[in-house]
Amino acid sequence: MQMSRETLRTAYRQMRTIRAFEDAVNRAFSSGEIPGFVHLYSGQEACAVGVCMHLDDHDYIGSTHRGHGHCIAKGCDIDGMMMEIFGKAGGLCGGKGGSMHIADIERGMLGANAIVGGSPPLAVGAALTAKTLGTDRVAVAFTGDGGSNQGTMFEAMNMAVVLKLPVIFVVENNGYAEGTGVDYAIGSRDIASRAAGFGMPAEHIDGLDFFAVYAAMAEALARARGGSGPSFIESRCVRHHGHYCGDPQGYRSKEELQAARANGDPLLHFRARVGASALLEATELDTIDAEVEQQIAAAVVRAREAADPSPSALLTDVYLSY
Amino acid sequence: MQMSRETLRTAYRQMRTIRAFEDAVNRAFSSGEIPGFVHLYSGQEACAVGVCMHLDDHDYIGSTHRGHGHCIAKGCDIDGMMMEIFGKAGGLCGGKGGSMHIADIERGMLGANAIVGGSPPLAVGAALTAKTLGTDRVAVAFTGDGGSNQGTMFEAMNMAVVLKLPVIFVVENNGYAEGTGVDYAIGSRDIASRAAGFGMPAEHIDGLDFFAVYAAMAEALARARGGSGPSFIESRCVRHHGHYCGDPQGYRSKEELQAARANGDPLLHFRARVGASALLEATELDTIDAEVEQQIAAAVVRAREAADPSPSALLTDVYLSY
Amino acid sequence: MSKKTFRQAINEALHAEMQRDPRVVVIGEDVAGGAGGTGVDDAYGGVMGVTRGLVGAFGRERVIDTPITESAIMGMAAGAAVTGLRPVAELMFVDFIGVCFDQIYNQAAKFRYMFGGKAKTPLVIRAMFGAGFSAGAQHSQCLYSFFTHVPGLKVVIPSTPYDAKGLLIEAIRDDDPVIFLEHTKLYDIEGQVPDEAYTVPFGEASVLREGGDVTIVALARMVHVALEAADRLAASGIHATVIDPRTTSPIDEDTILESVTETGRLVVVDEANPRCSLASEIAAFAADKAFFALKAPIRRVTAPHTPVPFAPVLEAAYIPNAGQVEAAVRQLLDINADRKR
Amino acid sequence: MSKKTFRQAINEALHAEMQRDPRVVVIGEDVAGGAGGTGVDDAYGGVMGVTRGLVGAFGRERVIDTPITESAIMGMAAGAAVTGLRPVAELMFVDFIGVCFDQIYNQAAKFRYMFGGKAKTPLVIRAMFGAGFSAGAQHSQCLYSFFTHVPGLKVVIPSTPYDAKGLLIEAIRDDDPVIFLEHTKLYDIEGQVPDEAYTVPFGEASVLREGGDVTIVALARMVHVALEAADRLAASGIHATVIDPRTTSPIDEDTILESVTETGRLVVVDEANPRCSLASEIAAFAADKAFFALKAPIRRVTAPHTPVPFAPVLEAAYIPNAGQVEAAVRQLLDINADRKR
Ligand SMILES: Cc1ncc(C[n+]2csc(CCOP(=O)(O)OP(=O)(O)O)c2C)c(N)n1
Ligand SMILES: Cc1ncc(C[n+]2csc(CCOP(=O)(O)OP(=O)(O)O)c2C)c(N)n1
Ligand SMILES: [Mg+2]
Ligand SMILES: [Mg+2]
Repeated sequence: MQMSRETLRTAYRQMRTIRAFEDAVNRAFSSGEIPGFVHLYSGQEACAVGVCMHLDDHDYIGSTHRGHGHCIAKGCDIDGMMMEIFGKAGGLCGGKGGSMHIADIERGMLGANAIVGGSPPLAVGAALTAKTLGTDRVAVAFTGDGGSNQGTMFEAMNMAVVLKLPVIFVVENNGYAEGTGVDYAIGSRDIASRAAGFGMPAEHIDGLDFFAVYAAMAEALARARGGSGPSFIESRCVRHHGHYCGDPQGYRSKEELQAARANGDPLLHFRARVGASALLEATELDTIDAEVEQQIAAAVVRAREAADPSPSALLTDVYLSY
Repeated sequence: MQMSRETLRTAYRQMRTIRAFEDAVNRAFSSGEIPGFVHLYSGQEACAVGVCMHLDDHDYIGSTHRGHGHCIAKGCDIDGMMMEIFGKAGGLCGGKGGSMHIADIERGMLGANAIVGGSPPLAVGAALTAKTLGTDRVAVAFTGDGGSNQGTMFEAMNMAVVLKLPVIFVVENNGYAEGTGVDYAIGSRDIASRAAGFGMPAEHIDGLDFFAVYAAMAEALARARGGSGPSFIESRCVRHHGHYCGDPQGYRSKEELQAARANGDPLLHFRARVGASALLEATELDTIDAEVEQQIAAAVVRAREAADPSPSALLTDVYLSY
Repeated sequence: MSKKTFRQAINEALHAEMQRDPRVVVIGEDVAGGAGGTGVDDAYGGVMGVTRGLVGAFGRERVIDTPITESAIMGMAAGAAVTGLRPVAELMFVDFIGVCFDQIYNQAAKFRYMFGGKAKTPLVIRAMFGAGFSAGAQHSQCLYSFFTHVPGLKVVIPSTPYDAKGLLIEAIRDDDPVIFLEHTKLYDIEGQVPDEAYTVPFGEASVLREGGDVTIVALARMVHVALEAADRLAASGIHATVIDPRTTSPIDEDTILESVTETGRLVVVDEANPRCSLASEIAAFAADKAFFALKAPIRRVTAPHTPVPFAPVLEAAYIPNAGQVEAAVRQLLDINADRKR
Repeated sequence: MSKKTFRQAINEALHAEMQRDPRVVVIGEDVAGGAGGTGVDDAYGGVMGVTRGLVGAFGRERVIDTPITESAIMGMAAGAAVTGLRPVAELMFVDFIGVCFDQIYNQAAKFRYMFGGKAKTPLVIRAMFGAGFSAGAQHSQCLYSFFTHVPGLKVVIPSTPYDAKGLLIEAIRDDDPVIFLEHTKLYDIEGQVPDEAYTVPFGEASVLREGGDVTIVALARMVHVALEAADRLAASGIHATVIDPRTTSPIDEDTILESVTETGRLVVVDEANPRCSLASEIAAFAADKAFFALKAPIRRVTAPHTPVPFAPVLEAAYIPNAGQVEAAVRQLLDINADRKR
């Protein structure tokens, strides 16, 4: 698959933005500035970016509790996201959602979701809208390996096949669901093959490799836009951090964790690949790194200094019977 | 598979009992003697009997809204069943359950179930009991083709594989779920292959052929009792009646219905088979028919004449906070 | 305007709104029926025939038969609603809510608030409910207190054909998720229903009868039970006001409170189980906001705290009846007379 | 007897009952943790560490990690219960009930009645609930009114470490399905807890403080809020009785009604949304059965009818606090004084 230098730069910038964003969130969480539960996306950047690079604002994605990467890749405003995670009035959801509920319907981001398995039926619904209204939009349902065991996931897949909907199921298999390993929880030990049994094209790909994700998504997208219905992608990646910020990860050996970070870094993979093929120069990428670092640092400062929601906001955005 | 004449006679008697029971229920329903919703099992007799002949009272089955056949095959008392369906005090559930909730825990019959997809997780639970207590009991989950699309079904299958439980999933594919055809509702058009993707042996069999069911169940049972975990059987059969008693079945062509009854009768298949191989004589079978007819007629009379529950029973069998 | 059944009224509402707005789609199990079958295409229209004729008029692209997969139905409908359709999803029996409730109360109901007001979810969920058909413990429940408890959902429970049509059209045009509940025993009742489209607003109770001695609040089928009791009471000179809230979220507290302020006595009739019920809710706000007007205890006439039994004699004993309502009212008047003495 | 946290109390109860009865098994996501992982086997014990140590003591055959599959967890537990085990199934957050509720209210809860008394379902379902951690709209709900509404379920909501241990042991020994709810903000509170096993009976409220001016009924974390309010009120000479029902199904009506009969005033504090809530239920039965003792309206202090917001300032405004309880009590006393004048 031929990609322009511009596209490559954008891909790298997005992945780097996700990484820097998560590192900043991690620091702010550790210092007590961020409330609630936070799940970091680091290690999975190639999945979100490889998929969402193909989409525009009119397409839809449904996300998970580990949703920052999907939001960024789908073009959500960085400041708005950071403020949301800090619980500030200027956040994308006015501070009412938080890390696990960032949404931006205008940009087709249908929400992070704190219910594991919550998103796939919703994404199928977005695809139904596209089909019914005759647009060429598509929907993507991101799920984790753990979430792929939820009944909603299976039902959503069958429904999508039955109604031949333009939806792409992307399962990011990062090896763990909380503290449970994927080989334990998936009886068949193979998520994509299980999905294939539902009657749609399904493949495993190396989710650490941006190019592999990008290529698989191109095919799936062509099927969806072409009216051939759903596809399934199992994207194998790693989780650099614990399940949540603060997770001591006793269920995971130190060696495995170190290896995951050392060998399982999609950014390093990308750099090696574009370097080897002389597509982009290391200095270009370093510049991007620096720019992103600045942008994220500024977002943190803005979020930190932003105003809290007014307590009266408690009673808005809902019909009230009381 | 070698079967004794005695076993064959028992098999036939059970199938005939189910058929006669359903015919009697159908008549009593039409004449207004039976309240509520009733779903007849006719056309599927070989499934229940071929499976349950292998089980004893200590094994468990979970059933569906179309459960009369499973109950009879598992050894529930015919009079108790009929009275239950008539809503009488002497019914197996004291008249509190009705057709869709006949149960007999003592005999391992964990209940008909009016929630489609309700039973498979329960059967998995019975299998967990067997495994945990170290008995050699097994559990069977009966489901319909329609019910096989329910999230609970998929979750139950994955759980059974993960925990390697002695459970056998039997999907009776009778071609319809209410008025929806199986080829529409199953995206993959293949229930057994979809199940295989969950990581267990799965096969399609001719559910009109008692011998095929009996043989498939023997294998599945050996795996379950031998500690090799779950199996899946898709048993293809037909539904002789409407979805419920009184269903005009406009969604089904007259020709198809006629063909289903003419060519899709497990009792005729059985008779032909044992006749051809000279295992049993037609007169023997005729005698069984006559005996069964009498037994069922007597059950109807007894149910008709039995006492209603006392209204005070409304408030028993439940802890009451009010 | 002509005599129509409750079933027809609902069918007309769906028809009218699908005609008016191409974004309205109907989704559910056998809402058309016959998909993948060998028979007639437009034979079914739901197990109770409520959606019959829609597939003929609007086609399978807008009258969508699904597998048995309620979580996917509700989630798909919610996802479609938030992206531009106005789905009417059918749950068949409300008893089935347990297999798909998450998509309703955690997803659809919360989008607007959780996303800071930036999402609209114009979704209607239709479901049958109620006892009276010997349909057993898993096909006869009410469960509307679940929905009424959840912020972000609107809950509609009509008792007449007129209200059913007007409230369903209102529901389809509303931008929040609405649960629309149809009592199975009401499908065949008849009433005058305009042929054209009209709306009945949410949060406005209907006062079906006025009398100064007692206020009886009742829902759905219980409205008819309450009216029967009021008739009987009237025969012995006791005059009841009968109020049907019609929607329980929002609920028209004012009309109920005003009436209680006049009568001083309140009986709430609810076919559901008693604890944390709508009957409890109505009693509770009256005990707060109409306290000083009350002349007697607030009585709830409800089903007992048991599952719905199958046998007709038991089911008849389970469902609240006019005799019980009448007795409750007489008791309140007696108690009061006692106190005066 | 020694000082223990609420978390430890629950852990001890599980430990004791698993020791006593080999049929007790613990089932849930990461209740052991580490299945299929590369680390230590006994590292996790649930996201809040409540079941830590059990897998070391009883092994993976009895402390069963599952995939993320709540319907199968609950259904499996129900099926196991009805066939001879005594499972304690963990739902993690009660907010997740929507993906598996059917297996609880249509299956486990109804077996005994629907099968004519011939089934026993000794099942305990543990779940966390409540706001206060900025966990957002889908991890902070109460939802106990759902369970309390459903016949066939028992519902336990402890507020102290002592009660938590005794009630959990009682729950495990009970032959009906029991929902056992743990408020996340209570895990770290401490109290005296006996080392040995003991039971606290269901349906017996605990009277935590006695005073003649007002009865305050509160649940779980709100018990502590009510006690704080009572302290403040006492400082200005207003004396409150504070009652914790501890179980809401069965609920100890008598203790509440007796107290209201003495004080004549009732405030119910409930962290849940207001409509069809436990606060409504308690108000409703008091408005019926203690009516003539009431000197003032019954007040409910609850969360508003909104989802739980994320931002700390909003969440703080959402959760009922001692100031609101105090104000409600003062209002009732003022109203009453007004009326006397
Ligand atoms: C219905 C439901 N069950 C359980 C949880 C608790 N939970 C949150 S994240 C998680 C693990 C998810 O694993 P996976 O899908 O692999 O996603 P990952 O965390 O690896 O991104 C669990 C069990 C939940 N939020 N919702
Ligand atoms: C959860 C749930 N959804 C829908 C229904 C309504 N319903 C009852 S039977 C049925 C069809 C079942 O089809 P299948 O599983 O093929 O069984 P069959 O009737 O053919 O025996 C449906 C949709 C139900 N009872 N429960
Ligand atoms: Mg994972
Ligand atoms: Mg079928």
